[in-house]
Amino acid sequence: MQTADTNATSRPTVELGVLLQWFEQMLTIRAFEESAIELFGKGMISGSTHPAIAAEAVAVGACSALRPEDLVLATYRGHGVCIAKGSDPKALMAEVLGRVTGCCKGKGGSMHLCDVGRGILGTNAIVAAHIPIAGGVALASKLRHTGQVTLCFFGDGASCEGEFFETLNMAALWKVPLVLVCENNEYAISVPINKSQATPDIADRALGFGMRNIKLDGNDVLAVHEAVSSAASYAREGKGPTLIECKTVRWERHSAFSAGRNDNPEAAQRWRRADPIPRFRALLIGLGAEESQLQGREQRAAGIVHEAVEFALASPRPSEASLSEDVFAQ
Amino acid sequence: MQTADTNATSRPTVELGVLLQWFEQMLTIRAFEESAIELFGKGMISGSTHPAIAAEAVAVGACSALRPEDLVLATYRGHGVCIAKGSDPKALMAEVLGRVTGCCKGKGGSMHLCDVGRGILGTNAIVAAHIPIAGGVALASKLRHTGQVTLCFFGDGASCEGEFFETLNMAALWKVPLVLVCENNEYAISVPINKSQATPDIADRALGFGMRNIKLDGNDVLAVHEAVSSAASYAREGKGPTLIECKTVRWERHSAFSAGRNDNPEAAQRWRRADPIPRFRALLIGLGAEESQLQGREQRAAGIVHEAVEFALASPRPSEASLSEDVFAQ
Amino acid sequence: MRSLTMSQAINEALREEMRSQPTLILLGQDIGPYGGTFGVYRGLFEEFGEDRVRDGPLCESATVGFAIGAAINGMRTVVELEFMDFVTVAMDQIVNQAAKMHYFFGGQINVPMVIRTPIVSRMGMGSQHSQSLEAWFMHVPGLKIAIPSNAYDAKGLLKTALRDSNPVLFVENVRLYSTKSEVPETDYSIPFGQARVLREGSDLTMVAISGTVPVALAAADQLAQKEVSVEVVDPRTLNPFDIETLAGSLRKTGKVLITHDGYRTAGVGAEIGQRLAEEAFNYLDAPILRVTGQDVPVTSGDLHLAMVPNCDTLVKASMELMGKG
Amino acid sequence: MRSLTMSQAINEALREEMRSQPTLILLGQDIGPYGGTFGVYRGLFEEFGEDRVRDGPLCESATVGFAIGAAINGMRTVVELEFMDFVTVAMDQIVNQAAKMHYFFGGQINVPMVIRTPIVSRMGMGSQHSQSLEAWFMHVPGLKIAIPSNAYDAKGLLKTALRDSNPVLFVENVRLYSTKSEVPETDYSIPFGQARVLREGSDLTMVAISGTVPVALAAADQLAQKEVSVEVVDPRTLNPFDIETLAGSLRKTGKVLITHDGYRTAGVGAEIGQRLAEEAFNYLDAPILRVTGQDVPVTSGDLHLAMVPNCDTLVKASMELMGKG
Ligand SMILES: Cc1ncc(C[n+]2csc(CCOP(=O)(O)OP(=O)(O)O)c2C)c(N)n1
Ligand SMILES: Cc1ncc(C[n+]2csc(CCOP(=O)(O)OP(=O)(O)O)c2C)c(N)n1
Ligand SMILES: [Mg+2]
Ligand SMILES: [Mg+2]
Repeated sequence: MQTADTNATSRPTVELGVLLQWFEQMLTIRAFEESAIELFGKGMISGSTHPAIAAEAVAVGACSALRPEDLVLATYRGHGVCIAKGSDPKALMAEVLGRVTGCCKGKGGSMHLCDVGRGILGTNAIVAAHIPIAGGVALASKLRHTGQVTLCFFGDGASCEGEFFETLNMAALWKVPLVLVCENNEYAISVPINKSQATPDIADRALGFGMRNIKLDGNDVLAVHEAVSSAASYAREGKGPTLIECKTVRWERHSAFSAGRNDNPEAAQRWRRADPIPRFRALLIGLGAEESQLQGREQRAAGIVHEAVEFALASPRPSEASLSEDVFAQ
Repeated sequence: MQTADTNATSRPTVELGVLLQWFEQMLTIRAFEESAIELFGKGMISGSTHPAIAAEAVAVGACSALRPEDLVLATYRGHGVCIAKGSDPKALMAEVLGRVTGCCKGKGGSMHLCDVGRGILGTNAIVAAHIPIAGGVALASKLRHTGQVTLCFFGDGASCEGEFFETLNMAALWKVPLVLVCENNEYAISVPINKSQATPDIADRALGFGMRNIKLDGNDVLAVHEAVSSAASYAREGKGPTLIECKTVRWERHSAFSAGRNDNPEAAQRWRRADPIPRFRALLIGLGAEESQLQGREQRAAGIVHEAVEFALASPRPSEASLSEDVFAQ
Repeated sequence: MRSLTMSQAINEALREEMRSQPTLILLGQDIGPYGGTFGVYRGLFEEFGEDRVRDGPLCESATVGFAIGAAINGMRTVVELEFMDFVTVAMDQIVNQAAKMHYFFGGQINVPMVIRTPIVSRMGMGSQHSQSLEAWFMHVPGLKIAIPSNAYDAKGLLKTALRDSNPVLFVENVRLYSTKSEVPETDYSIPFGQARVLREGSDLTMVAISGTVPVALAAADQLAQKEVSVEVVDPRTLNPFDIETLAGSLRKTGKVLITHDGYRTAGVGAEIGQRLAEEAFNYLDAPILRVTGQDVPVTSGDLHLAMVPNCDTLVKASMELMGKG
Repeated sequence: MRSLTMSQAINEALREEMRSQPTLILLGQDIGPYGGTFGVYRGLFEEFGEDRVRDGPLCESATVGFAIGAAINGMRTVVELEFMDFVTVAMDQIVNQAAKMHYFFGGQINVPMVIRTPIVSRMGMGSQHSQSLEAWFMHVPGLKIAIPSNAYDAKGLLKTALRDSNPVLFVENVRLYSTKSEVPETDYSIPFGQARVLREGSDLTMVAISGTVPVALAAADQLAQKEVSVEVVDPRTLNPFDIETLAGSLRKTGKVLITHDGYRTAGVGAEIGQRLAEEAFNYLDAPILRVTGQDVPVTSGDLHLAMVPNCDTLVKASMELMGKG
């Protein structure tokens, strides 16, 4: 079993134009989530919304390592992954706001996003339930020889659910083209990881199953990109799955709905250092990006999200009739 | 994390009289199961019965390392464990035959044995479901400072169920006084272990959880005894759980009911070498046991089981009225 | 008398029993410093410490398994499942283990465990965070079910649950947590299997559970103005089930409407309706009506409010039942 | 016409669809060389190989999860759960994932998956290996349910299930596997939502499912000798449910008896009874009767036969219903 601790702050092989694109996506995710929190505060989102803040580098680093035909599944904290995989922020925001123009006709909501055209086979609200489903998606790609890789995002809490382990076992046994990306943000709602497991590293779970694993800094977008790239080619070569643990810090509260306090000064401190966006910005400058280019991207991201919100707010809610539609496929 | 590959054919510390007692228990289990298969063949056991043949050394080696107040939970293949923990073969056979004098009033049957007085908190027919229950039993002992250790028996198939992993995680985290004993007989009904997992050793599962593990030859009763003794003291010292993998060979078919063939010549070959009873017998002779002593034990074991069958057959079946008894505790 | 919210009443019941029963422990996730997903556990961690108020890893099945294990070895346990939708993840431990163990072990083992789980209906949380699945558990011999609709009943029923030797599924409703009712300072408990007549009436019997109880009471007010006298009955526990009080009311009114948020087909209303027909067929002067959640996976957002009963639908259905539709 | 056992008919349906649908795969445990726990898969592994007939590790939840995943990515999948009691272990994947996914993803994703699971009633296997839990799944919008009682229906319904774009729970009954009926050589399928009248009668409608169907037919024979003409109806699918045929029969006979092995409370009979009363209350000249499994965790051994319906209990109940008791 091969284990690698990746940390890629060395000069990247990816060209600047592409990196700027990633930067813009990370900014778009951040702005999207900040708007969602704000809209929730105004009572415009019913239910809840789970910000992917602190997961931007994971989403962008990982999805940027994929081909368009590759597939992803994620959690209720999945807005960022969908944006990173290329889904239209308008349709995503409309879904979060429960509008008929949403990617799921406004009936899925913030926790159930899907965009088959972009290879997004859904975000799921039962913790860990999508992990075996992702395994099956990958199995189908293998049996159909499509060369697709499936990426599955989940959290540290999910890594304690039985289905996660069952999937580690089946995926390793059947060598399916699956990349398991764990966003370890150290919390499951309020439960810190040291109250969830005896060992610090979730990636170690792979050891007992003969699965390859990688641990890395989840706020280093390049490190995530490199790890997922290597895991994806490993999978495409038919060598099987990889478990990648991306360490981050949850700074925002669990969800906009959460009853719990989110004032965690210690986490706030670490977050200031960890925040992938200023960090990546500094790196880009080091790589010769112009301040103006970066500001341009910042404006574009803000514009994209502004437009998405406008679009969503202008869209009607689904009709009562639609309540009984799509219960069964024809 | 401490890992040990134990193999104890070296001169044992246990005195001969005790070893002869173990020998008798192993013989009793073997005879008990042979009778059960025969009775099933005669249509006297409805449902099914799962022989503990090939697990005698595990049951006796493990239970002999316990104190009377220690607790055990096991599977539908649990007759042997109950005998080894000191339960009355009469009440066990009566339960297998569905008689009112059975340990569960004849309503549990072969797969649901229980003898609280002997610390047997039940055998379970949902694979792996009893593993977290055993974890909770151990947690209670810890919180109540009783000094009890809980032993949980299960198979290689069970080691693929999510609840097993969830329990590894919780038990290691909470350092409960639990000893997990996996009887790896290489088959889950018809599925061989190489179609169940990518790696050979189930004990390795413990690695990712920071749990201590031990692998050993499950047909070496002394090796099992030593491993469980060390795990039990480890647990009593408050150091937490141990996962012990006992390797054996399933030679009998899965259950007396099973549709599948059990002619596995290759397994039969290995079984001839592995069979713990002739093997232990030879060891006892080497340790100076008289042939007559051994034959005496053999006769006693046969007698105990014969008596148990007589008792069971002479006992009435539960009344129709009892059907609606014990649905709720008062 | 002082009044408490249902969430305060539940908290108080737990606190009092934690004080009087040293072997009682609480298991779950987010039940510690966080105070429970919906705040019901506030202060318990601080008072009783982490040994007895145990936040654990996110694995409901093993959590319930551990709770069963501790319960059969000298403790009493309470497990919180954060949303009722998640019973699916622990289903085997609840149904095949906790509920049956006393029986198949011939009465040797008791499982004094309470599983608390909130219905999160009418909050727009979507398909996997909004279901009322209590009907499934009426189909599970060996499991008791309490489903209170107000603070007074919640405290009294939880006290009983916490003193019972059997597994109890205690179904709360987040929409009711903030509703207040009078709760005595003195200790009291409410026996299982006693329905409560919340409003007397002579024309029509309205059977409501959990979140639909306040809706039914509001509808009864409106119906009174239309000269329809409605008797509102809350079974309070689904197992044991008090068919007598319901049948008595039916014999008086001759008409029954059953309402709940759960899906219509094979829901609680099906059993209650069929059972009442078995008990008092000759007193029925119209078919028993069900006004329930529709048979569609719950949507997110406000749209899902259209799939559950409300005051208007109850009034309209009642008028039809009265032949005044 | 040739006749087949139900187990042969199911095997044939699978074999034919495996031949005609290259994307169809089978998942489960003991489905390979072993031929399935009850032998239903004999020969499939040999004909289609281990890529398509996939024995896997013992983890039902992930197995169903994998089956869902493969189904949403271009395959069609069949999963065998060895005993219906084990649905508890995969409950979330069935209920919160497979059944709801098409809906909450706005119709973008289909889940063409069949979960085959046998009821192992009347075999003395004990509390955890004997249950008939189909009622739970009637309470799950988005999930289709077929529950055949003979070889002909089993093949025709399974063909339909294997060509449907939705998740289907296909409930078999081990007691029926060896029963024979005529099965055409030519391809046929039976649409879901069509009950079958297995015997015509004018005095009483007996609704039976799965294992109780042959019992009901035997009881009908005996009742004929007592001048009671019984119509025996098998719904065949529980979702969709053909209420029309049942209501039609009730309008003719005025009396209904529903029988099933599953627990009585909140069982299939509750929904059917309440639904029929809603449809045809005025045609009922007696309360609808349920003759079902008792509300006790199933015992092992022969004793448990006393808890399920048999010919005598059906005859006795029918005579009472006819006022001849
Ligand atoms: C089976 C299940 N249990 C509990 C929940 C409630 N819940 C939603 S998110 C969450 C925490 C998950 O933590 P983690 O996996 O670390 O992901 P994160 O939210 O930190 O991204 C919990 C407990 C759920 N949705 N599903
Ligand atoms: C959850 C569940 N799935 C499937 C079964 C059917 N079953 C009974 S025993 C068994 C094999 C278990 O194998 P293993 O754990 O290795 O134990 P062994 O029988 O070899 O002792 C299976 C699949 C069950 N009882 N429970
Ligand atoms: Mg987390
Ligand atoms: Mg085995």
